[in-house]
Amino acid sequence: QERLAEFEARIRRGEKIEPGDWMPEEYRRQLIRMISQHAHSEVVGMLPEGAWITRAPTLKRKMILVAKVQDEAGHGQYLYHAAETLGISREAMLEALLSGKAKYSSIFNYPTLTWADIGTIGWLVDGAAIKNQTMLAQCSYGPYSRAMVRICAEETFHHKQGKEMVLLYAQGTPKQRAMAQDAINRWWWPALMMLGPHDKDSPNTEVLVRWGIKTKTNDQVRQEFINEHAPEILAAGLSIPDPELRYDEKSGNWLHGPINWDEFWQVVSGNGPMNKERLEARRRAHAEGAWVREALEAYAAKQKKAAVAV
Amino acid sequence: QERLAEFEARIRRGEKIEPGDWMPEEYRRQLIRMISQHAHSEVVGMLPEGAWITRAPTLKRKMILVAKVQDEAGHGQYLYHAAETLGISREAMLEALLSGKAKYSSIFNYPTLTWADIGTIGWLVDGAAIKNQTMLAQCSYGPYSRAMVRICAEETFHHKQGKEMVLLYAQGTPKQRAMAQDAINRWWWPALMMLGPHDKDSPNTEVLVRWGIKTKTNDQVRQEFINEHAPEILAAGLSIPDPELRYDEKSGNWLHGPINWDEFWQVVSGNGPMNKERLEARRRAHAEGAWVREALEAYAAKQKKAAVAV
Amino acid sequence: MKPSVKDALIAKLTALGDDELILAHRNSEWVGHGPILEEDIALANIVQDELGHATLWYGLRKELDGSDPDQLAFFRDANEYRCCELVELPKGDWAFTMLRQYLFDLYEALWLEAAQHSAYKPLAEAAQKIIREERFHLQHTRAWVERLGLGTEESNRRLQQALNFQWGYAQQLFVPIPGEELLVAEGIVPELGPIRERWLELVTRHLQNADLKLPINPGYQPTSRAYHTEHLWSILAEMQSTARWEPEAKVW
Amino acid sequence: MKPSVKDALIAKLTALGDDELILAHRNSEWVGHGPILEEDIALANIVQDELGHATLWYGLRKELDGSDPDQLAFFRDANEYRCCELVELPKGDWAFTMLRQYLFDLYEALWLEAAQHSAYKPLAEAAQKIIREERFHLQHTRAWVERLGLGTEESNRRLQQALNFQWGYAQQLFVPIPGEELLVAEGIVPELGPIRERWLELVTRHLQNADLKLPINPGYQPTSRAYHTEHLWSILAEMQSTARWEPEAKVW
Repeated sequence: QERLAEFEARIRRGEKIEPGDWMPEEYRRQLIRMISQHAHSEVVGMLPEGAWITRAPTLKRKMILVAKVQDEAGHGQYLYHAAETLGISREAMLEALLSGKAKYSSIFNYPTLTWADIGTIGWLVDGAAIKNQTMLAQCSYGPYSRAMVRICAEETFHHKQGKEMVLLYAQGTPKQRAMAQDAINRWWWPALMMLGPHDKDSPNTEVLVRWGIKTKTNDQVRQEFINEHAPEILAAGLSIPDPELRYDEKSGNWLHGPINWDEFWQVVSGNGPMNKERLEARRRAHAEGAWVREALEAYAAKQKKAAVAV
Repeated sequence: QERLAEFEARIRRGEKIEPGDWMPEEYRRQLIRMISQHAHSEVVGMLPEGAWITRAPTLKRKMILVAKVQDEAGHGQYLYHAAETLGISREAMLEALLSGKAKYSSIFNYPTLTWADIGTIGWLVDGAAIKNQTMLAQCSYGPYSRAMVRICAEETFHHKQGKEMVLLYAQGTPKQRAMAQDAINRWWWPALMMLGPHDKDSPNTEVLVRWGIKTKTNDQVRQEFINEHAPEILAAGLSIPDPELRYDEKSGNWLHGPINWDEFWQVVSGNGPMNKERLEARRRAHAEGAWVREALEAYAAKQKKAAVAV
Repeated sequence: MKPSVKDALIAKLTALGDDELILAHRNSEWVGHGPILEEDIALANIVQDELGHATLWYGLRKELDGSDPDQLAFFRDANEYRCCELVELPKGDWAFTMLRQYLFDLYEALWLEAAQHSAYKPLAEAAQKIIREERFHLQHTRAWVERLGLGTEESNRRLQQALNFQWGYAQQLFVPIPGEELLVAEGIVPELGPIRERWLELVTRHLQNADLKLPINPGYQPTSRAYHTEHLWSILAEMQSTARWEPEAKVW
Repeated sequence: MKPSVKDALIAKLTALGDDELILAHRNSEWVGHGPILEEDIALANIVQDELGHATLWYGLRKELDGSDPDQLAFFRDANEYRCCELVELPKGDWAFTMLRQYLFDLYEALWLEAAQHSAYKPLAEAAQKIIREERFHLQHTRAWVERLGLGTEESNRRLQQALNFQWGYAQQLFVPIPGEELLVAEGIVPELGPIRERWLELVTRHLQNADLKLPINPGYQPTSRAYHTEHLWSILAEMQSTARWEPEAKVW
């Protein structure tokens, strides 16, 4: 009780909690859940974009895309490390992902159907992620906060590249324009949804805010995202697939129409267009890599033995 | 000795030898070798053409190609049956193919690189095969002879379709013409070689002719092939990659330049462009089909048991 | 025919043709790689029939709007295709291919049976023409489902895995296209609801007899033929590569 | 530069660029599917470097004949490509990919080392620029060959199988292109003979230390970059699909 009071006081003073420090079990549990979900999202997120490396239309775009997907793998790596500081192993986290127990961002359960999806994911999906991550960079847990600072910097770069692509295609040939519009049509709503349910349907929010893990609610972050992106999309001459979207002079906000939460919960509970294929791809990679990991272990063991013998 | 004399007399009289009849071991051995090689050639021959079913340029061509490859599978089936009448099992023959012990026609160790290869294979490769098969339809062993009659009829159809395609492309756009010429350039020599080494280098020929398995030598069959196809290719406005090729007024034959037998023997002994990939593809299909064949057996056994129980 | 009905019929014929063409593509990937030579032959047969059906449906569309079947097949982009997602899925193992084929064949056989009475005569005739082929396929794939389901533990496991994966996708076969209600009202195509009921009944019985369990959670059920899997782009890149390599060609 | 030398140099730069581009394509198929997350990162790194090298070689060609690198990559047909067959082979398992990469990296590192002294300054500078990256790749793939060779029976078996398959193909790396002797005579590119000798020596030693046997029969050894495997058509169908989907695009 006393310890909890002290812990909450530290958080109120804006101190960071570090791995060795005392923390409530629930704080640890929530962080493990969030960080590992976040890590899984980076790893699963490699799939929808990675599939287009082989089909990028120029050498430069191909190179940029490989670099981006590589960054995602790197983010996965930092985040697994950050979660490990809370006493869970990477194996345990992977196991939870492959068994379907752990979640990852619902957005990666939508398919990438054309090259314009690559630009749109960079612009909208990374754009939404950044809003969330900027908030999490303020988080009370030191390792997560520091990982977020680093990740945010790279994501900002991806966001810029994605936006540049979509704007370019919006000015391009009729086929390019149509492709860009189609991508916006398909990704707009999923991007809004990926920021999570409305505050009233988000039971964890209160405790997360109190412990300084989150500093804003889902709806606040979503509003920031819309306020930035809606006017930019419209300015590019593209439309947004929300007939009720409008600018509210009073609040200075862009107000959106009702979100199809039924679709959101379907996707979260495993029934999105790509849930099966994504998990299947991860499982296959893991299973087909088993002999490689065994060989590495056997090799390392032999090396160790040889070293001892000398 | 007496039996051998009687056997050879039957052959001289033009009688067919049938499965139950007495035959010299060497006759049986040579036939098993030839028929199983021929069967394997049909089965392996499905691969170079089959790969283009997914890329055929029209619905009609796609359908024709599937039908053709299906015919090849069917030929493989008859021929395995014909060989089985000589007392060898299909499993034993497949085993010999997959282990690399049994041969198949060297021609299928060349790659199919463009769609024009499909036409060219039909015209030149099936054209060469038909010359050989027409001769074998006269063969002294009944089941082989009858299989050849049936196969020849179908091959003649493939040959016609192949020729029609190449002639069409030779009259087509510049890209189509170039594609057709490139295919002729690549397949001409392998087609000549597939009819086997010169008579002087073909140790089996003599006994095969004596026993009525072959009624013509390799060089005779090759000459027939060239005499038919060379003028047709030239008439189509295509060239033949043999600078020494010329018509000999005296004999009425088209005489060809020296054949690169070194290449032929390389391919026969396993070093052709596609030997490894072809065998690998067959092995993979066989290995990946193992659980299916096991399931079939298990199912059949259960059905039998159930039938007995009733 | 009213223009709205004609448009709906064109769209329906396109969807019918696209299903057959893409399924034929996936099946043709097996040719030369089957588990038994006899199955190479049987599957090549199915592929030919499917290509024949695609040609027939596109041909009926041609009668309505003059569009060339080869142009439809080889010069249309992925976002203009109207196949269901089930047929786009990679061929997988033999259990995956046979199960998909069974689920599709039964749907098609039931649909054709009903479509024989179409008020649009060319469609009725086409259905009468191809129903026999379809019954033959069905017999073949139905038998395979039984054999694999009741074969070994391994074959049952693989078939069950395929079923878990495909079940949700298969439901898209019964999602009407936009405007299909107009065609139903005119008696041009059969209503999908009753076909689905019959299909469910037969499939359930056959799968259960083959020791398989219908998945409790069917997973994703696609609701529009305007969207596709990530595979369709690659399928078409391959399928259209020769035709698009020389678009100037007058004849192939 | 004499026109014949210039033509040969253009052809050589094309071959160099094509090898890198197609190898990068095959490696990029692993991204997101690697056996360990760290290897996804490492391989993505190699892919980027290879794409960088391809861009560099095509760029040098551009200085000579003004051809656009993206046009070369995305609008050239398979029969105009001049990559070796080794880089076209499907990615296979991890042993296949790592072995190919090792055989290629060592060849490339040795070639670049010698090419640093090219009489053609842009080429010498390019070689100096990228040799460090290449040494880093080599270190990485060299280590993998050792680990897999000395790891488990399974990993040794797989690596040996990859070696048996690739050995003949790898020899094509040392087949000069038509006219290469002109470039060697002018000191523009290094002679391949001595590079091959050094390569053979190092490869043999490293493979033997990793418990592998050089195949007695190397199998097919391609002798001309004008011919390709059956895979190249499909690689390009996929790789060029977006660019060719909208050839009117001014910018991507």
